[in-house]
Amino acid sequence: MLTLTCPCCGVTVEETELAPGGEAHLKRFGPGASDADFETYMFARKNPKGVHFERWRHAYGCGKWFLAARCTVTWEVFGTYPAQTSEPPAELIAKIKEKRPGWEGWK
Amino acid sequence: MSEAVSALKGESHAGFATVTEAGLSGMVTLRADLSATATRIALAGQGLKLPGPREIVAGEKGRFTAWMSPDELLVICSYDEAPAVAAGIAHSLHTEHVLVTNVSDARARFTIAGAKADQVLMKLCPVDFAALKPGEMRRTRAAQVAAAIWRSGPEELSLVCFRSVAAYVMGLLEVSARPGGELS
Amino acid sequence: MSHRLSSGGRLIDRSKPLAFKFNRRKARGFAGDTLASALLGSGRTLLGRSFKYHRPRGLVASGAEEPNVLVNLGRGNRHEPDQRATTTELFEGAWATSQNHWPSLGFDIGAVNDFASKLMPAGFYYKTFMHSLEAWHSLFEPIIRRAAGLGKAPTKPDPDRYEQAYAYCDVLVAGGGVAGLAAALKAAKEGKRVILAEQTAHWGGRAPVDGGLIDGQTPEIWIQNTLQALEGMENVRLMTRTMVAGLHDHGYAILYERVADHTPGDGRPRHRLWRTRAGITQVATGAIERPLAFAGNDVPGVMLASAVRDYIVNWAVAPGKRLVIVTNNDDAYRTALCALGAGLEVAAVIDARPAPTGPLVEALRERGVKVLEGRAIAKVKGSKAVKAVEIASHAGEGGAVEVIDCDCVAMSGGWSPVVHLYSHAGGKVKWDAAAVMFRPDAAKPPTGDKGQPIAAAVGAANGHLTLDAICAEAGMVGQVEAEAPLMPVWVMPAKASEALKFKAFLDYQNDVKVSDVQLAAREGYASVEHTKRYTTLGMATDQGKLSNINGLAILSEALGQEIPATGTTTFRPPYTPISFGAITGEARGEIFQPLRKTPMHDWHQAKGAHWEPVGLWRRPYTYPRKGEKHRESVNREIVNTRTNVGLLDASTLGKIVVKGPDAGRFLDMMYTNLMSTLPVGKCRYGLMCSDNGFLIDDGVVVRLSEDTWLCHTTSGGADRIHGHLEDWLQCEWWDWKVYTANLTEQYAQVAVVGPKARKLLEKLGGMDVSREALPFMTYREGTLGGFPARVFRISFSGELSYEIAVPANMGLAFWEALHKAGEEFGVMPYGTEALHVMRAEKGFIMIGDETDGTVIPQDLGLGWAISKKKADYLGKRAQERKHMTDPDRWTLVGLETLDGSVLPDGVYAIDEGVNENGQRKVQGRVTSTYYSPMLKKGIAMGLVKHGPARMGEVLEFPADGGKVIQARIVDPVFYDKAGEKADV
Amino acid sequence: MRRYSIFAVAREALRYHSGWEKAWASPEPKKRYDVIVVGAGGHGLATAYYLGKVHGIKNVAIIEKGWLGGGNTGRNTTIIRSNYLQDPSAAIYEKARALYEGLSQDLNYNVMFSPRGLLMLAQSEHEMRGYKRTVYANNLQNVETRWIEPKEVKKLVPILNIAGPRYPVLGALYQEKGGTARHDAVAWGYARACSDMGMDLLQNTEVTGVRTAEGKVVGVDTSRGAIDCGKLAIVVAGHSSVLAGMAGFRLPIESMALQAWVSEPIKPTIDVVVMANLVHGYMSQSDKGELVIGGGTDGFNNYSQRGSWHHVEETTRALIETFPVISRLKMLRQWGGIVDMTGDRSPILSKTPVEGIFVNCGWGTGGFKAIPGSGFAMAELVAKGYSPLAAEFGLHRFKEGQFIDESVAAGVAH
Ligand SMILES: Cc1cc2nc3c(=O)[nH]c(=O)nc-3n(C[C@H](O)[C@H](O)[C@H](O)COP(=O)(O)OP(=O)(O)OC[C@H]3O[C@@H](n4cnc5c(N)ncnc54)[C@H](O)[C@@H]3O)c2cc1C
Ligand SMILES: NC(=O)c1ccc[n+]([C@@H]2O[C@H](COP(=O)([O-])OP(=O)(O)OC[C@H]3O[C@@H](n4cnc5c(N)ncnc54)[C@H](O)[C@@H]3O)[C@@H](O)[C@H]2O)c1
Ligand SMILES: Cc1cc2nc3c(=O)[nH]c(=O)nc-3n(C[C@H](O)[C@H](O)[C@H](O)COP(=O)(O)O)c2cc1C
Ligand SMILES: [Zn+2]
Repeated sequence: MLTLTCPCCGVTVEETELAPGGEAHLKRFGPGASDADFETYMFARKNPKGVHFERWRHAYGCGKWFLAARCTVTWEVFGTYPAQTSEPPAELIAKIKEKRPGWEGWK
Repeated sequence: MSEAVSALKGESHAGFATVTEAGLSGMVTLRADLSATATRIALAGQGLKLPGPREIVAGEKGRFTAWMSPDELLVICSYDEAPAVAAGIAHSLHTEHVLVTNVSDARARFTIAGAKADQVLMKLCPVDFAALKPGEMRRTRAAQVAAAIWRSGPEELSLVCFRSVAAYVMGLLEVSARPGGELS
Repeated sequence: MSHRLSSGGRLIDRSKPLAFKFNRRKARGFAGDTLASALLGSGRTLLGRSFKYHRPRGLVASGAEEPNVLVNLGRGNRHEPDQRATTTELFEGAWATSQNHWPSLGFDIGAVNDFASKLMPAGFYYKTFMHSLEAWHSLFEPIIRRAAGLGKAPTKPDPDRYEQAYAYCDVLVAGGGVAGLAAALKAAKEGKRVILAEQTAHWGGRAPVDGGLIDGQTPEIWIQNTLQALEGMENVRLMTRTMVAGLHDHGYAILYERVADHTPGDGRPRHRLWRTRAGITQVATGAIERPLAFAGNDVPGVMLASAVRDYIVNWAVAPGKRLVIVTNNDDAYRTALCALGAGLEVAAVIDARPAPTGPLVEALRERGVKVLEGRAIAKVKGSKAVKAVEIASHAGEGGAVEVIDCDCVAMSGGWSPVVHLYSHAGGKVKWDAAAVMFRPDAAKPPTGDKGQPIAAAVGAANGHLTLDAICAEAGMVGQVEAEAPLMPVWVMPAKASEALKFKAFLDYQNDVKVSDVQLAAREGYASVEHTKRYTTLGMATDQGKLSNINGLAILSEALGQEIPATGTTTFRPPYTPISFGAITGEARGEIFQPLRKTPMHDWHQAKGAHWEPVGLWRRPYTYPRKGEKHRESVNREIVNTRTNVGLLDASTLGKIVVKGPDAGRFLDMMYTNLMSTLPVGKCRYGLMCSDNGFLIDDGVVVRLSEDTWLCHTTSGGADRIHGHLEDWLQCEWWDWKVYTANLTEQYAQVAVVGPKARKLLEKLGGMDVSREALPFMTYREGTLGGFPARVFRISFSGELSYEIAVPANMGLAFWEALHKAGEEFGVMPYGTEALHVMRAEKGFIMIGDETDGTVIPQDLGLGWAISKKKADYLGKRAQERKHMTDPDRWTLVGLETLDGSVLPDGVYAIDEGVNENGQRKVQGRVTSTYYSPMLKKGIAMGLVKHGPARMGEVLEFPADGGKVIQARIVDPVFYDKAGEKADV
Repeated sequence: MRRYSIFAVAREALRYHSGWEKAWASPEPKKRYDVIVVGAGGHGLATAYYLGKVHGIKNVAIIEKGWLGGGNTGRNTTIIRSNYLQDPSAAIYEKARALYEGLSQDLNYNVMFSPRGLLMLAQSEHEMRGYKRTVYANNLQNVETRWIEPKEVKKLVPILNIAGPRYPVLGALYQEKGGTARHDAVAWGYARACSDMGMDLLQNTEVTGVRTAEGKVVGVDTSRGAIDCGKLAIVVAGHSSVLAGMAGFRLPIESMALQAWVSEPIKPTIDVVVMANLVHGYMSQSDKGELVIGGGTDGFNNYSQRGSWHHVEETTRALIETFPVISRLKMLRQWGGIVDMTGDRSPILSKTPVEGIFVNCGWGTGGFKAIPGSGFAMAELVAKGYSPLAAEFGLHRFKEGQFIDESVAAGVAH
């Protein structure tokens, strides 16, 4: 039963107040995109065993989506940040690199 | 407007705390840029203050403003005033990108009163009540439905939920407040 | 014979005798007794039967680790199986029966299994009963099933209530022994918020029984003082009868409080589950003594040495009159001393160690008790009770050198820290070869959200077995007799013969013996996890609290590897079993799930509505009148609506407002149609797809003003679709200026439908609802009959129809006003089924019927609702994929049986031949099918390959009982094909 | 290999069972195998078994990072059914169910397949229509199922609360030949048979890399060194994305926890398997007597074999509503597995972008029942490059949009 801090209202809440939303930072492909790009967008998932960037909605709270960097093995949470961005904040990346030296990056 | 009735018509149960459906209350949702001066002015026009994150602040005439999310406020007033309050805010902000809407009928409000009022909600909400300060509104879950709670008096908590689940929430509160279920 | 001592018993209150029944016979105990101590005190030692061989069993332990004595507790609706006698507090009138035997505890037919035990080693069933599936399923398996299981399931619903609560603390201390009390006090003094949970009804753990001094005080005094200090602190919550059942990720601990198990029916909740979020959990759960594995170690009367002294000291119960102690360590000598102190006879101490020395050993020798060195029990004599023990050299194979008569054997194989909680969320344990135990590895604790430790172990749970070590760890001074090292003993005697190992039990409840573990190793089930599953070692209700370490040590020996190479099996919650009732909490009966109610809900109920669940709502399916079948009332409702006027409670329909300068552009992305061009005041039917192309919702969109749209969704869809809109707004087009609000509950909505609908509204008055003022597919706001109302002229039935939204708090009044005004027009309410039939008569699709998550709008002939002009909308790219543009996709048509009957729901139209996998080919299926009371025949819709191009063709639908129904492909609009009725 | 039988057991009884040989060998890895199967779960082992048995390919290694059967095969609720709606699913699950019927005899290992019958309760009009549709579909797919009315449901499951109160049971989709099997035995039985064919079971050996040359697989790196192979079958369930990553491609898979729990053992109380999908719970009773319970998956990516507690509460709550008498029973143990959820919740049996590499994964919450059928089809795919049973489960479907969606009829897919 994990806990996350909603970056939009600053409160630390438990999983039952949240709704999970899968991998973060997917780039949408629409009409005109190749079959391969569209398939990648829709289905190909990194699903890492380790540091993962994911979407959560503070469903029983402010209703906002936000993003989290979390380890899928230990559940350690490196940070959360608002959803209005196409890549993780640089400080967060730096923090993860420091904690997980061998980490291959978020892409 | 005499025909309006609240979801549970003021139903009340006395257990180790008293749980009561608080009857009709006026509520207005405002979605707007909360940092804009225009927003502050529009609120002030209705005797309302701008709350900080997760705050609920009293304004004039027994009105309150509660912070719901970074771009949403909830105004609480009397049921009959709500249309006018909504219209007033909307009017004041008519040149801005905002959404103002009366939601008085979409909600039910409860009070939980008594020295052990906290214990009723400790059974239902994943919230650390020892850390819930007066003036703070916590949006959370009451068992299986969304709820917003705050301290509305020295020994009283208020809870707002959706109207359709009012009977469910009353069931939760009544069961949780049953004598013999005190937590300390 | 076990018996009650005439004095002593620190936990019992002799002034409060209690009467209870065991196997229907009267028995007595005292307040403070457990069911176990009371039974033992009343001279009963044969108390249960084992799982597999039905061997006679008695108590081995005094606490949560007891594997043998589980009883059926209580009668009638308070009956509960598998209740552990050692953790059941005695109460007046308790009713217990022993389990797993027939016809009686003393004479159990099932015990033939014991004689056949040689044929039934671990895993024998994998090697046998393979004659045929039939024989297995009809013959062998039923026998196995009947023999297995322990207690009987209740047959009546549970009368008790349960509840849950949330708790938050900085420090959770699990276990209220010396270590736990000290840890709690320390944290409390530092100002931390502390919860101290103790599973039993009393504080102090083992120390009051085991003795010694803490900071110069006796344990009893020290405990009292410490408790007093804790009780006075506001930041501490002390909880007895509360077990920490599990420690989960991010410091989430589940505490199981047995509030009223000892006072059944007193009106309090029986159990309470505390979902506790703790900064750190101090695991102060103590240690559990290990049995020794010798032949006959399961005969009633063979007990853990510590349990023997617990019974004597805590409850003044002597497990026997003449004891033999068997040990590999000094601690068991305390039991001998304790027994002597209670006036019992200690026939001998059998110590596997060659030359035991030390203060405890000497103390015993001084009392004249025989200490047999380097000796072992070869075998216990007796079957339903201990009669004697055969003594052999521990180093040998078990040749008896001596027989000692006794009626109780107290055994001690050393201690295992209770590391369960430390391990639940991933903490690791390490083998301490010197202390012969797995103990928590402080370097590998379970970690939390910041990577920080969420558990630490203290006291015996941390491997500090003696009071001085426990005190030292807690910064106190403890005094206790020094103990010499223990000698690991996994099988007794060390080279025990096959015959002896065949009766040397490890897992008492599941009848797993030393020989079984060795067999598993021999057969290659070499991983400790394989051994566990092959032999069922540790899988019983005690979860191997007594057996796991002995088992894995024996496995290691058999594999010729060190114990750490074998490792432990995984510790999983709960620590001891917890009731499903507690897990459920308050969520039962009326509040099992939220039941969403429209403002008119109670009216429907009062009118005898037959309900249909729709999401968490309940909607009236139909309103049967007295004597009417559902089918009849549905037909009546349809006919009345189509000839007079009908009312539908449509409040559950989703109503989402979308507003802002970019709202039109946004809705153009969300809907397949063009919404930005919708004129103000007009309505348009819209379709929503997922970005994967499939149709997910539909509804009428209304343009309320220049920058505001109102989107109606399906009843089940409101929250989901609102979330969907917000998702795209917040995460993809966050720079677009759009706000949404879900106003579903703000309004009660009523569909007023039928040729007399307008008349009815005109009678209410307040708004011009004429064709001119309010044409089809338009919207107006005003008042009706004094109610503030939004009126939409939309139709889902093909009739003249108005959908009217009023504030929810006036919903019921409005609904009643409509009924009253409509009386003269023959108004009647109608339910969802009539709604479904009428929409089907019109060929309108229904989300969930025509769609099932695999259907795209193109399949449904809804091309007209898919804008060709738009560059993009959710689902557009997906709908360009190969399979979605396949001309062979099944498409919507109407279907009419040749004989006018109603096609069964969900039937398939067959095609010629079979596919590669031998399955009959199909070419279509029925998606909705009804009897049309207007047309007086069956009508249906379906998806058919090349459907619309095949009008008039007849398809075959195999139905029940080998019948094949023929139906013709027709236009899906069955009623008012010209569409004249709605637009009047 | 010595045959198992009651006579063999009796003979061994005379000498304290000292003469039993190892069920499977633990050899040193060879330099090269024709086929390497990664993952000794049920699907990997069955793939190897049918490669040998049906296609005569026996120079095979099955590489397992832990103990064989220790993945989801060793931690599932053992429900076996084939009452799926879509043709490809019905075909492969029915093949599996049929193979299960003779599996004990086939493997000479009692896997305790127990066709005790399986009910999927309909508790809403919508579910009722979905299940009736499934029955009609099944009848054309050679899968024996039928719709039964509440009265018959109650007869089969007397402890069921048929009247609700919240969701009355409107009937059920009944597969009389569905049931359960002893999950560990399935893995062990296949392992023993594979070993007997001369295949190498390499336990405690982790594949750490996939070696390719010119777009073709040539071998794997393992914790015990490099091993060459002609073909590679990746059959690692929750770890499929990790292995795909080693081979340089991504899969439409997310790994999540699915939890299960058991009650304390009790005397026979419920004979059939019952699934109540509307409220998200299912329950059966094992031969040992414990009630075996599960629900839906946790919602987030997770490789920890632990889940979140609230799912346990939700499902237990649903089951007490369905079976009120279990309220006073106790939960004995709770655990989780890492399930591989695909974009359309149906499995993948497919070639991959790398020549010679095949994947069998995506069984998610429901692959135990498929083990024999999946192994059979996968072996054919690996051996011949095509299998009719696997044809529609290829990766191509995610590009073309030809999904196999079962959620239509049942919310939960166990
Ligand atoms: C709680 C639960 C309940 C379920 N209930 C049911 C049910 O009732 N009915 C049903 O049909 N299905 C059910 N399932 C699903 C079913 O268990 C799985 O679909 C099935 O067991 C998958 O088998 P598998 O062989 O593909 O995977 P697994 O059994 O998981 O085997 C994969 C193996 O690959 C190994 N591996 C991973 N990475 C590597 C590597 N790098 N190198 C070497 N080896 C590696 C793993 O250690 C593992 O042993 C359930 C699953 C769970 C978790
Ligand atoms: N000399 C020896 O060989 C030896 C061996 C073991 C113990 N001891 C004695 O035992 C005592 C150990 O002190 P301690 O405080 O570490 O342990 P303890 O056994 O005295 O106390 C542990 C307490 O934790 C409780 N508990 C266990 N699991 C729990 C759970 N999950 N939830 C809630 N409560 C739980 C138990 O009921 C018990 O009261 C000392 O007196 C020590 O001398 C001695
Ligand atoms: C069908 C089934 C029945 C089980 N029955 C029991 C049982 O009776 N006792 C027990 O301790 N565990 C039982 N388990 C759980 C296992 O002990 C174990 O928790 C599970 O296989 C997961 O492995 P792990 O906990 O070692 O990770 C059962 C598991 C399954 C799949
Ligand atoms: Zn928030």
